[in-house]
Amino acid sequence: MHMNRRQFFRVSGAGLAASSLVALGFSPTPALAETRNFKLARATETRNTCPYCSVGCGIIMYSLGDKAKNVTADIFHIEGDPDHPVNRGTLCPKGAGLLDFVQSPNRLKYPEIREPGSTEWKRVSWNDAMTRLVKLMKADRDANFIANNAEGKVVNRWTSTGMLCASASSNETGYITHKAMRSMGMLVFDNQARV
Amino acid sequence: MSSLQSLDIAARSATTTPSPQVRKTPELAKLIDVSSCIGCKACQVACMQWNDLRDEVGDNIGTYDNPRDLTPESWTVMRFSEVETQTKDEGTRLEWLIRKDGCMHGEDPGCLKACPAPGAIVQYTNGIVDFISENCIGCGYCIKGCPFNIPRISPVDHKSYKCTLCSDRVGVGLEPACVKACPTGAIMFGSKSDMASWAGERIEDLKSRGFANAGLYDPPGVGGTHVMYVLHHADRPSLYAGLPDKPRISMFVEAWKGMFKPVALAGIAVAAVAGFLHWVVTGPNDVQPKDDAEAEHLRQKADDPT
Amino acid sequence: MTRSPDRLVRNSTTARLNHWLTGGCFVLLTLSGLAMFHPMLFFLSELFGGGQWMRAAHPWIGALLLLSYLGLIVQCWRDNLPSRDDIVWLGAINRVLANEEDGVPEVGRFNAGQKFVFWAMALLVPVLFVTGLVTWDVYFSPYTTIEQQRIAVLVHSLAALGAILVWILHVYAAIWVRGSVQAMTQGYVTRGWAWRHHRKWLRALTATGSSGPRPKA
Amino acid sequence: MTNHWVDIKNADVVLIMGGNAAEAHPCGFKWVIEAKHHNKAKLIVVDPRFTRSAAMSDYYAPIRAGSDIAFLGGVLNYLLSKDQIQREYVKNYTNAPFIIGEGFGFVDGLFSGYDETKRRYDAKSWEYELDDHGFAKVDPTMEHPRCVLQVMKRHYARYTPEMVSKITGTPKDKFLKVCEMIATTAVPGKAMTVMYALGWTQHSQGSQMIRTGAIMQLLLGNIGIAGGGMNALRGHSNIQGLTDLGLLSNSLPGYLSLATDAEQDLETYYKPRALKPLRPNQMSYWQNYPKFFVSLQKAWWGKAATAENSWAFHYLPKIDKLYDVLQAFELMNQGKLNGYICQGFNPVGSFPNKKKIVAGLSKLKYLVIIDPLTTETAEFWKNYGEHNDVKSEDIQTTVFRFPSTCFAEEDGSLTNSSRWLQWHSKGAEPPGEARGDVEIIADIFHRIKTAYVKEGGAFPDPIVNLTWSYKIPHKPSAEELAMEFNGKAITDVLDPKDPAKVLVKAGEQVSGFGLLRDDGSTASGCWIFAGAWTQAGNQMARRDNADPWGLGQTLGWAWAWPANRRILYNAASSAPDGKPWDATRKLVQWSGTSWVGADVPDIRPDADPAEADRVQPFIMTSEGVARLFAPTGMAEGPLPEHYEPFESPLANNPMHPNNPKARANPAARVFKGDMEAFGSPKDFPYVATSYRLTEHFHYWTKNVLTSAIIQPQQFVEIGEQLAQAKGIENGGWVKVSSNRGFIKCVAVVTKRIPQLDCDGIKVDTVGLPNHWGFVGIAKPGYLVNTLTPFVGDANTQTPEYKSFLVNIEKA
Repeated sequence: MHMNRRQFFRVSGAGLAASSLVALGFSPTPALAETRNFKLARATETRNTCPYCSVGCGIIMYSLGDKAKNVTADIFHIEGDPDHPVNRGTLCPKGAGLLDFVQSPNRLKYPEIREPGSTEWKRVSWNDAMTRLVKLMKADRDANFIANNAEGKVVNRWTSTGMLCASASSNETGYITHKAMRSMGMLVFDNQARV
Repeated sequence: MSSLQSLDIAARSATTTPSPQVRKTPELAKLIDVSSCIGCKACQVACMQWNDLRDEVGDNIGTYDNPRDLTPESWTVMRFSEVETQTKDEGTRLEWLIRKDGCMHGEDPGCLKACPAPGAIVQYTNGIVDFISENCIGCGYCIKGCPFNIPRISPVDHKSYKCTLCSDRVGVGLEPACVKACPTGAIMFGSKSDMASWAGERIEDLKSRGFANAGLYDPPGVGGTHVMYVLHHADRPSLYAGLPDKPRISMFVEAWKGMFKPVALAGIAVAAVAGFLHWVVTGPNDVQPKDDAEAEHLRQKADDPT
Repeated sequence: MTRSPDRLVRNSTTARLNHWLTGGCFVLLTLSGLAMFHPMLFFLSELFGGGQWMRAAHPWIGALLLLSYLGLIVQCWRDNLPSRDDIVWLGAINRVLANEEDGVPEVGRFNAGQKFVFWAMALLVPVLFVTGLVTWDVYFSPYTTIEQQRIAVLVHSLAALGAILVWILHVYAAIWVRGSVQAMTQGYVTRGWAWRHHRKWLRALTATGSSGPRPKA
Repeated sequence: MTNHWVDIKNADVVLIMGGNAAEAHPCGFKWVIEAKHHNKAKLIVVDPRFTRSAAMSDYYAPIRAGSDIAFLGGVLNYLLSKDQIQREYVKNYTNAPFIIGEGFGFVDGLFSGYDETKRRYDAKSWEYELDDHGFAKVDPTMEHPRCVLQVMKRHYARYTPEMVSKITGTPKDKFLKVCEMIATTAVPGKAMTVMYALGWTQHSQGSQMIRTGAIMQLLLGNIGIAGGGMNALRGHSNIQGLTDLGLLSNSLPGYLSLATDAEQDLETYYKPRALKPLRPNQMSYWQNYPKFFVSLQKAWWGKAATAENSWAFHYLPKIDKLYDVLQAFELMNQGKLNGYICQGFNPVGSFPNKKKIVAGLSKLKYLVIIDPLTTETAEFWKNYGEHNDVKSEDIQTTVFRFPSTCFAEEDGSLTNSSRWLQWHSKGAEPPGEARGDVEIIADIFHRIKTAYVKEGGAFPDPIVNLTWSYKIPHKPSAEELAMEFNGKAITDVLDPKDPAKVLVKAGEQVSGFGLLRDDGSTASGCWIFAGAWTQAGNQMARRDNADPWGLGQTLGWAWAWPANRRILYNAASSAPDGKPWDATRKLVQWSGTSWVGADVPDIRPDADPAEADRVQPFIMTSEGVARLFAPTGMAEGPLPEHYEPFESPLANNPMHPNNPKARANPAARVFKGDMEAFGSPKDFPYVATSYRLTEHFHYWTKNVLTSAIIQPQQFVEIGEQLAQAKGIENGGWVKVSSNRGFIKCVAVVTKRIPQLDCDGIKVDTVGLPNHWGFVGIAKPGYLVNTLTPFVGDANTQTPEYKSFLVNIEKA
């Protein structure tokens, strides 16, 4: 049996006899059907670039509040940027889930140190951690810096401390990292280009 | 004219009077071109993000299907089928058919037909079939009504859930979240007629690439759908993880929610009226003094067997 | 009130409590079932605190009804066994309906109409229960296919309609046959009532000196 | 990428080989779909697995992992022997007519100049024959027996379809069908793009696989044109930028390189870098090397870099060998490394032979982790049962873990695979006490500098003299740094043709690298980025997506290096007469007075094609043309040759069955001990290949809930035949082991991994998706790199993750 809505109405009308109780004041609930409110209506939009692969999709981050002094901007939704010539608003499953990266329960929040032989992390202040680290680095450089090689050639290198650089960090981070580390003569220096 | 809703309503579950009908809005549709779908699940994530849903972290059971099935928190899932088909040129050809499953937003929605709760399911004039969860009583009738096995009841709040076609986005003039995210444009959104003509182009292209049976899945058995598929093998929809070949609302549901409803009420009414008429015509069956006397006589006889 | 020794026990206290438990469940099930069956009756859900409560309560009440009705079966099955007299009685149904006594055969504890109600319910209640389980989504949906559930809801509603019709018959008969309500509320009937409606039963009681509901052994 | 993402839509044929763009780069892959839908393009996928890219293909051919050179060598043979090449292009724009010296030879799998003990070649004998002016000799007829075309024809004639099928396991008919489809683009009106990624790079002969592809594209005339190109789909969002900025052991920003020990003065340093043209009138753009180098030194050391101290040449370290990651962990294991900093990097997950990586980290004195998320590396010292079975008490490494911001919490630019520098803005504050990477590095450096200023120490000069004029010294802004790498004039830059004309005033930003000078008057931290932040402002933040030519060039969107050029070598899109090969996809052409068109021309703007020795489009080479034959630059030979992976199911290289030296890459570096850790097919009979799934991003998204939901648990993929032979059920647990360790996980049994027949040997492949580990919110798993071998490509030292040997059994 195939009924459209109007036929449906007529057929149902046949049941009216049994529903005289309606007249006793038991009327059906009013016909309300509201869609969910559009959740981005007044959110602050910030343009950004997806940090995963090298397509470099444009994204729009929606954050709470209007950047007023008394509100903490918390990102609560991320979508593709429809103006971006490559992704044109689309995102892959990773990009579409970027919010869950920003809000991951496994985000690190405080500097920590794991002592030799220990089985746990210990929270420290930035200043204490930096002071300790810089001492270790300077001591290592001073002790192992090679100014001249065996043939007496000037080589000015430091090969006892190395660094791996983030391939998802910005050009600005990459640039200052290179500048700072190379100035110390560091050679054991690589990035994620290969893996 | 205004009404108490954000989108114009065409039909409303368990309601015997019509909604405002004068305004005519365009019919919309989502077109899923299975031949362009890479199964990346961006649509699944976009759906989770937009609708603020997070399902459980499940297990791998030997397939790429995760979550394994639609759930109250997963309104769309990809279904992967490895199929070997025969071609003229190459003999056997392996195909990895990947279908995005979810609500089809049928023109004749079985869920709405089956739903007993007034206004728990509505069909907007643009074609979207939406669950108004506030009104849902969690009976599960929608599951029985649906020819595509889509709605799922939450064991937490006992409400039924499924794809809304992002009615909150469409209501403000945006495309659904899955449509926006789809990296390859396998999911398109627009007026139903535009979608049909784009499907036509896709089908022509597929035919030129050797898929002679390419076609549009817009099943007439449910009056057409507002989510349609372009299939390379439109002659065999069931290849795509059991997409129904000829979906229609089950005849049991049609019987139950169709004629039986008024007939049953009428039957009950007739029975009640018949009783009443009998009362009016015949009246009560009272014990007569004669009966008391006979009974007394019988007792005395028993007390005094002589 | 004081009971006259002249009166007969038609239904034991246990049977009466059992009956009213069953009846109460049945009424609630009918109200909630009809609310879910037809939109025009959905307002009845308000009697249960709204649709969700109603949906949640209906199957539990159904389960209680089944247990309760089992109690009635245990207590009453013997007296409801069909007999040849039932056919004769049914043959005279026109007279029965017309409140005429002449030509209507003597009836034991239950007449054929009552037996019909008893056995109809004995059939319909389990059918409703089983089909109800199949559609009890919260706990049992994983154990059946959706197609089986579709058949189940249809059968459930057909059976429910049947049960409601039987129930209307039952209720009307109780109203129509004066004294019946009292038989189920207070448990007693007069000997005259028994003479008029269940003469064979009265004779058996009288013969054994029993004051009901069953003859002494 | 020579081209860019959107340009893929202009292709007629797309070859995806050595990559899986649909899964790894879905939003870029849309342009493949676009080419199929609106350009009637055909997609070919060649892969050991029937991937999600293959699911979209018009034609799929299976291949044994690691045999790509044999396959492509066969394609070259097909094209050359059937003369299916774009002859005019090859003659004019490649070194096909160049004549090779008489000393060049190739015997039984080895090129001339091989030193077996050093596993290294001396490339001297590969050079061109020069004339009296020092120019390379050419034969425009390309008939000379020693001209590159003829040498190549002979070299690749050995790659017959039968031989290809024998090595690769690709059925001959499928191989020939692919050849046929590729060959359709040998005409000027058709373009093919090649999309590859780690499926080519992560082999011991990865660089040569890519070169074989590039040679194919050059023969077809597909380089420099819209819809063509060799398109390396980079992995991470800014790996292109970090490579551009030279964050590699031997590099400096902008593809400059560190001096070796032997190069003790500027002159010897410049000589091999600022190459003179090998043909008359060619640009040989690297001649400008001193301008870029001096500008870099001025950017870094300002007034301390003077002509007198050779622009602070000795402030830079000299390099004695590559210190790539494999070397670094080798040194750690030898106890030669004390400290290590991991900035957003998870080597325990990412590097081969996890056991060796953890052993190395355990020998460090201190390890620094800078990351927004938990990683396996940060917790390498923690016992996670069978997933990481270590004794914390025995590990004496001090580990610092610094929380950093993520993309959403910082300003800056990222360079995508299309070489576009795109600016992004901060949208929220970081959680807790997390700090930006710039701030963390600047703080470390600033404290070290302060310590050297106060206390002195080993060679403090480059540290204390490093320019550090940021407004907040421990927290420079992204804007300051971007302006610094773009570069500025220190003193007025004058027009060399008219010294009265000032091109850039002192203190102003330069608008391009053409303005850089080698006299100390300019500073630029990365010459190829010059133009990113000009006097007109931040070019990387531009958002004009207009596409007036309809080719998808969008020159107003962001900024691409070099010089906002979107397609490299685009002058090759026009025929030698300066007119486009194909009028329907014009990129740049000669207008009669200058080069103009839809892109920034990749040639001197006034280079008239009518000149006798016209300027050729490959301006970065000293030849002016592209190199089919590479006289320099490649470790294992000037022409790609098939070698087996270090772990291979075949006992010999079928190309050279009698020469064990030519079995695997003869020029690859293998550390002592690692050779012994290779497994043999007797114990490990199956080919393993590791890869990514589209649902996850490396070892990163196991911390991301949505990714964990859509791909929750580790698995391996095997074909139905192998599953049957081993009694493995779909969804059952298996143990996969190599000579270096084992992993246990669920098996996905699939039709998508075919069994191959390589010369009668049945080769089964075990597919190993990465992504799971012992930290994260997805289900815990084993690191796949427990299994992988510690050997890399001979040129780049990229580890051989894509073809090694394992065994598999029911667990």
